[in-house]
Amino acid sequence: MEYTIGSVAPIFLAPFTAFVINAFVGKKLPRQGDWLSVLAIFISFLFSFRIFMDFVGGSFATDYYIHKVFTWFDLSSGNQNFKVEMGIYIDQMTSIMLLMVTGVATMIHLFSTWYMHDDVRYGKFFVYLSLFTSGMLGLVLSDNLLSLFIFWEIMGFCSYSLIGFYYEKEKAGDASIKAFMTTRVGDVFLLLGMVAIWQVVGNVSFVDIYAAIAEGKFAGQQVLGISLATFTAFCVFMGTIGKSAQFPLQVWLPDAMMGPTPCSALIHAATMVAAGVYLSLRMYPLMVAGDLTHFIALIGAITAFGAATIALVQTDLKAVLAFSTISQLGYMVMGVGVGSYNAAFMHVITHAVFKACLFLSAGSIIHSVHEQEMPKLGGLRKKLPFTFIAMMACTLAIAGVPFFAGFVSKDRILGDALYWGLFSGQSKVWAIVPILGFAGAFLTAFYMFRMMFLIFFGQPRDKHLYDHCHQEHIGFNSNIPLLILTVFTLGFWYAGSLTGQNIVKVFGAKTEWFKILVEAPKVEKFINHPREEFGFVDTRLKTDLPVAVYEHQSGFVGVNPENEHGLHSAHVIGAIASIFIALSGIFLAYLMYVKRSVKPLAESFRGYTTTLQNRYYFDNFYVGRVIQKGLIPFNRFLSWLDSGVYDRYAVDGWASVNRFLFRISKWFDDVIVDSIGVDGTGVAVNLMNLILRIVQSGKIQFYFVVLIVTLAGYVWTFKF
Amino acid sequence: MFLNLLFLMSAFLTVGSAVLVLTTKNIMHSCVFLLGSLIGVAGLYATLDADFVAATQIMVYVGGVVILMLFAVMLTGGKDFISKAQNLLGLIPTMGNKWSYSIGILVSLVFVFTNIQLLSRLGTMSTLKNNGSFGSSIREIGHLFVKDHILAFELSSVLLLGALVGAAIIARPHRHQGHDHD
Amino acid sequence: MNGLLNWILWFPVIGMIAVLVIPKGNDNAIRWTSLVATAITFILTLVLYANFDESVAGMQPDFLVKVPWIEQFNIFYSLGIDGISLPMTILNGLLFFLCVMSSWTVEKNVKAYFALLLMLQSTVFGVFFSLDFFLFYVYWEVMLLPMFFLIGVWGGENREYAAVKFFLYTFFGSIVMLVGIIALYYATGKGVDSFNILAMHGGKFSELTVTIFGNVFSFEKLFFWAMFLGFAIKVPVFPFHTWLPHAHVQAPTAVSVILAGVLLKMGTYGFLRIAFPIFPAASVLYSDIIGALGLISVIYGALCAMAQDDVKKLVAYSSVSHMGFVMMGLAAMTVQGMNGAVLQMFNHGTSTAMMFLLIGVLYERSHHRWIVKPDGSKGFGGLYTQMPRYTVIFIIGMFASLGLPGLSGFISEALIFLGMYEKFTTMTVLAIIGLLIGAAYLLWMFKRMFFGEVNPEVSEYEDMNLREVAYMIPLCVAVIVFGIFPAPILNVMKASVGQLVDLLAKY
Amino acid sequence: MISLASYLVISMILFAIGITVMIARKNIVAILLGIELILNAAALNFVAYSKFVTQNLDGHVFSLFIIVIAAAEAAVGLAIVIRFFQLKETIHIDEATQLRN
Repeated sequence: MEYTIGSVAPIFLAPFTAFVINAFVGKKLPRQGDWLSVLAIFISFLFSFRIFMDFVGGSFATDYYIHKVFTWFDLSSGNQNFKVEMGIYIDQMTSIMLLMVTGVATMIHLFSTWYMHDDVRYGKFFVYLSLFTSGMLGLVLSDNLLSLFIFWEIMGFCSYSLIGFYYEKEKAGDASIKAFMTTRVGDVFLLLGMVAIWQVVGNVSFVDIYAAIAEGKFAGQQVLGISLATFTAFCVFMGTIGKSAQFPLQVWLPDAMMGPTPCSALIHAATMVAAGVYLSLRMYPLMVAGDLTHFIALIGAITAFGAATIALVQTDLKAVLAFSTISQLGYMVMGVGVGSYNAAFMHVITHAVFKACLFLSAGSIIHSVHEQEMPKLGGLRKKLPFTFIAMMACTLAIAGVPFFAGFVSKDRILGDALYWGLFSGQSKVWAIVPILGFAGAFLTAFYMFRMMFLIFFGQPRDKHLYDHCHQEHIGFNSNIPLLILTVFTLGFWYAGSLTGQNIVKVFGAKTEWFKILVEAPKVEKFINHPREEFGFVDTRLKTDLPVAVYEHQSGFVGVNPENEHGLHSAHVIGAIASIFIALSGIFLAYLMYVKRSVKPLAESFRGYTTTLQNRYYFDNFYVGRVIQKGLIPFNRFLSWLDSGVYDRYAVDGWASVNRFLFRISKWFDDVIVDSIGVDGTGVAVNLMNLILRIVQSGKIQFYFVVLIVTLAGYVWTFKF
Repeated sequence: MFLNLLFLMSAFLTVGSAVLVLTTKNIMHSCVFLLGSLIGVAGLYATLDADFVAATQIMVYVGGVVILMLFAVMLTGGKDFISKAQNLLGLIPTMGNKWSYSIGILVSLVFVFTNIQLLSRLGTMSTLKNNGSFGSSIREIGHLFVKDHILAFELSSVLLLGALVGAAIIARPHRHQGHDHD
Repeated sequence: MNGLLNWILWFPVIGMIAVLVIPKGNDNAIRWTSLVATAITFILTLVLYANFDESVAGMQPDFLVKVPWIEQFNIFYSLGIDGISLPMTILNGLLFFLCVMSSWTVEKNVKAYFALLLMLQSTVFGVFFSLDFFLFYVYWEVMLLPMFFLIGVWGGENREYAAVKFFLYTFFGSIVMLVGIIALYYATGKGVDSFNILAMHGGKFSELTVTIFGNVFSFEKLFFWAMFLGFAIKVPVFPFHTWLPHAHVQAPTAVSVILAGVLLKMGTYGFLRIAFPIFPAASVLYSDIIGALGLISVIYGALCAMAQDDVKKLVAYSSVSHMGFVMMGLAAMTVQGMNGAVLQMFNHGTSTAMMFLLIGVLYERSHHRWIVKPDGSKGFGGLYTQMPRYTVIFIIGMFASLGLPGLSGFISEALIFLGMYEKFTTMTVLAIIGLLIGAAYLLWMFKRMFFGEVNPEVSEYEDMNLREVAYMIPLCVAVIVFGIFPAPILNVMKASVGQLVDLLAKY
Repeated sequence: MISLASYLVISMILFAIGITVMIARKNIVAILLGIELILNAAALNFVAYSKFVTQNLDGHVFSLFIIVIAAAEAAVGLAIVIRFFQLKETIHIDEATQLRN
């Protein structure tokens, strides 16, 4: 199949064009142009599906990639050479990611046409939605860090706008700034890392970076006292921390629920936060070269566990989901850290599907009840049966119950982490990572089912709300998207072998296709790769296409990946443990919130609950301490120093010295020049007079002072 | 001996009164102290055998100028006598403030040092002896006025006349403004 | 094509004369005349762009003008254009055209206002075209005159102070520069062409020494600093920046736009055209200091901007910050850094012009510029709801200013970082902080002004009218188009910039 | 022994005090007082020099002229003061700013 501008660019260009058209003339179109956005994302979906079939359906080998570039601008002249190239990079991971993003985004677009239909800024929402998805698709297609960064920031802008969508609310403004600035902290580091990489590699395209790592260009160099590889890897990973809301920059994501619910779905599932993990996966060879994997695993584990604890006490439905996102992202990052490359990426995909579904379900609930405080809900499963089914499936998936998508990915991450932490022969200190992971899994099962029980089970706690709840709306754009997504929360789509022995052959591929196809880039392969022009014609010959070779592999690239036996036993232990943990979490939630035989958490751990409700005081620390007590007073002080001291005394003081000199010259002018009768010496003197007129006070005593001093000066100078 | 005594007394009177002119708050008192200072100068003239100048000094200054000033003060100063202590030194507005005093003293110090610089060159001249008195100088001076300095003499008379007339005109309130102020 | 530069240079003067001839009172006639004059000038600059030969590194041979002016001192009326001055020329043509449109509401002494504005345009063109040092200096100085009156007569409450401050500051710098020019005049040996800027290029003075009070100084180092001072005040770089907030706050909208959009670039242009090529060895030697001052400007300007309650002052400090990026790019002396710096000069011109024009639009409605009034209450609030069209344009301008990828500011800043990294690693790391704060103050300002409930005061404001939208659109287009396709500008400048980088690379 | 220097020193002190009065005080009358002191210092110098240096009476004549001029000046000056007071109701020197600009 050909890879030309005509067959690849529409994936990005279709939503982008929809954005441009809607931005300018959207208000004049019928239905404010929503159909254009939906159509555009569906076109992207079709093109992505074609690529997906190409790669996954068996045309290409597992390590095949397509890399095509075109020149963006060229600064070469004289002896200087510098040019910036853009392009596309498509491999198995890209193709899966594209399908996920377009698929989930299509559902979200469809759902939005129902959810937002009575909003005053209906058209505007679709403008941002189109730009957001086009940004994500551009990011996924990018072949280099620069264009990745560009789309990365465009997404940041979109999230800023969408979070601040209800701009009448002050809080929306605060939340949007918080989101943009917190991710920006990571972004500037990413930019720095990119600049540093550019210096070493001469380029920032992924293939060149891989080749440079293989050639050892990163070895032996130092930046600011640490090794170059570590420095660049850290900077790039900071981008992930910011974008994927990892500890300690996790504060923005919970506030992002200020935006409309479909936009939360987009941010939490398909686009924004997935981009961070995607970057870490793309740059995985650099993370290994920079020896940063332990750090990454630790950050991921802390995030996964910490966010799960905070989610325990949230009463807002969307806040629970927001913290569950942070926690799940922690698992993905942990997966990257422990070397569970394949499983981490699989979790990106599965999480995107069920988290989108969860948020859309939440949207459905909120739209029907107009309330998102869980203590006021209850017993809704009779009123919203389809939403209940969808949400239940997703909750089972996120809790890690077998046969659901969350289990196949999260279980493998936990298994790999267990092996990495305990059996791979490294320091036992790192056992903390799987321990936190498993603890987080328990909490996840617990708080998700707490949410389910509070919303759908028991008696309605607020009778008035319950009575006013609309009966569920059934339509292609209200709950059909939910049900479509629900179908894909089942595990067999991703791992055929779990459900049954090569029975299901997804898209004509072999079973366990996911596990086989996605693998960490083998950097040696990229040395001396050819440059291919991205144009309207594909220059490759059909015969160049490689033959697909499928072989079973673990997908684990962490410490000692060859120890098959240890890995296998770790996986068995991990699987049993995580099933047990998930079920016990669900059971505890059942006891607490349905049977009510165990006291709810808030009563048992009162002091700790306050800490959790304040989210470990991170927000207070950043906003209250660092910004309000630190940065802003410092700025005020600096500004005062600038205008009140430096400008007033150093600069204007110098001016008053000059003013004094001007007075002398004014006196000189009056007494000597004017009395002799020299007049009108042109523009310069006129200007001088203008200035003098402003500065001269006319105080006779001062003239006398000047007279005496000048006379004394003459005496001292000439001494007769 | 008498001469020395006279010199010392006159010098103290001159300088002391002048200092008081500077520091007294009340402008009326300042005028009175100026009187003392001028009398002291007259005494100094006397020690220099300039009896006619000394007499003129007393007559014109003490009898004329200072009286004139006292009148001016009385005509104008009524309001300014009321002390409106406004700063640390407890000075009244028309007295000046610590800044103007500092600048004044600074400038006068500059003058003094400059003057000392010049005076140090007069060492040779100051050794000249007092070669006896002129006797009565009135006749001599009269001759000088009508011979050598006749032009200046005439001009000064014109000046005096002009000053007299001018002062009268200036001080006279304008008719159309007079109602506003009287 | 020979006379095109002459036409561009003198057409505003023709317009000025036309404005002066129109009898007082015909305000609309005066406005239309100036609009037509600036429009034609802008079109002429576009003609210049169309006929520009991208492959020529030096001055474009087709456009050179050289006529003897004062023959006794070998002073020539000599004009030329290359890739560095072309973007500035187009920017100048564009911004004046838009400024005339934005000045439609000026009611005080309309005739003098537009006459001075046109005179200012001509002098700014003169600075960018001059190839003769004397001519350059004359334009550089004469430029102060209309600026002085425009600020001093049509400015805000404190205009005299600001005008005098602006005048004295720049005058001081240019006098020091004059010393340098005279020194160069004598150093070239009073030959035939001793004021010719191009003839001095290439480090011809590195061997000379100067004796002052018995101390021997290197000619190059000494007079590099003289030039540096003159240009650094104009930029303005950190310790010389204090005139800028005053001038901006007091100046009328159009003058702020010109000041930030074009006049500041004259400083950096001076480095590119004069200080660097004439004193390459000293420039390379002191590039650390230039870069460090640029870095301080970036961070200091950004931090100060964050503390401002006056939105115009905030943008003024942000100019200090952005021009600091230009200085860092210049100090890097690499092809990426230099190109980035020149591109940043252009991009800052468009984005900051947008910001100032937008603030002007708001000021016409509110007659104040407080984000937070001195008594602590909100100055604005809810502008988003009240003025949606205004807000969209404001968002574009603001995000271009903070360097959002996809808008123009990003590419130039990224190029500057790329250029700097090799030479100033630590500084690059620190400059990143400036980028972060740069986003913070703008977004914070935006939040305080646009979000929230509509203030009762704000509820009386009308949205932008057609004229106001009309003069914002070219800038919006420039900001977006050059954010996606920077090649049209980069292509014209790269040969000239590359030549300069090659020269500096030898030292 | 009374020397020329002692007269010059007294004259200098008188002059210096005159300067200080002129500069420091804000009352116009007081400034006139300062001027009188200065003029006296100058006249004293004339007389002293005429005794110790030139040894003729020209110095006396000059000091008489100074006295005359001082008288005239005082008359005119005080007239101005009175007029000023009529206009401004004060004799604070800093109020005398009409010639400014």
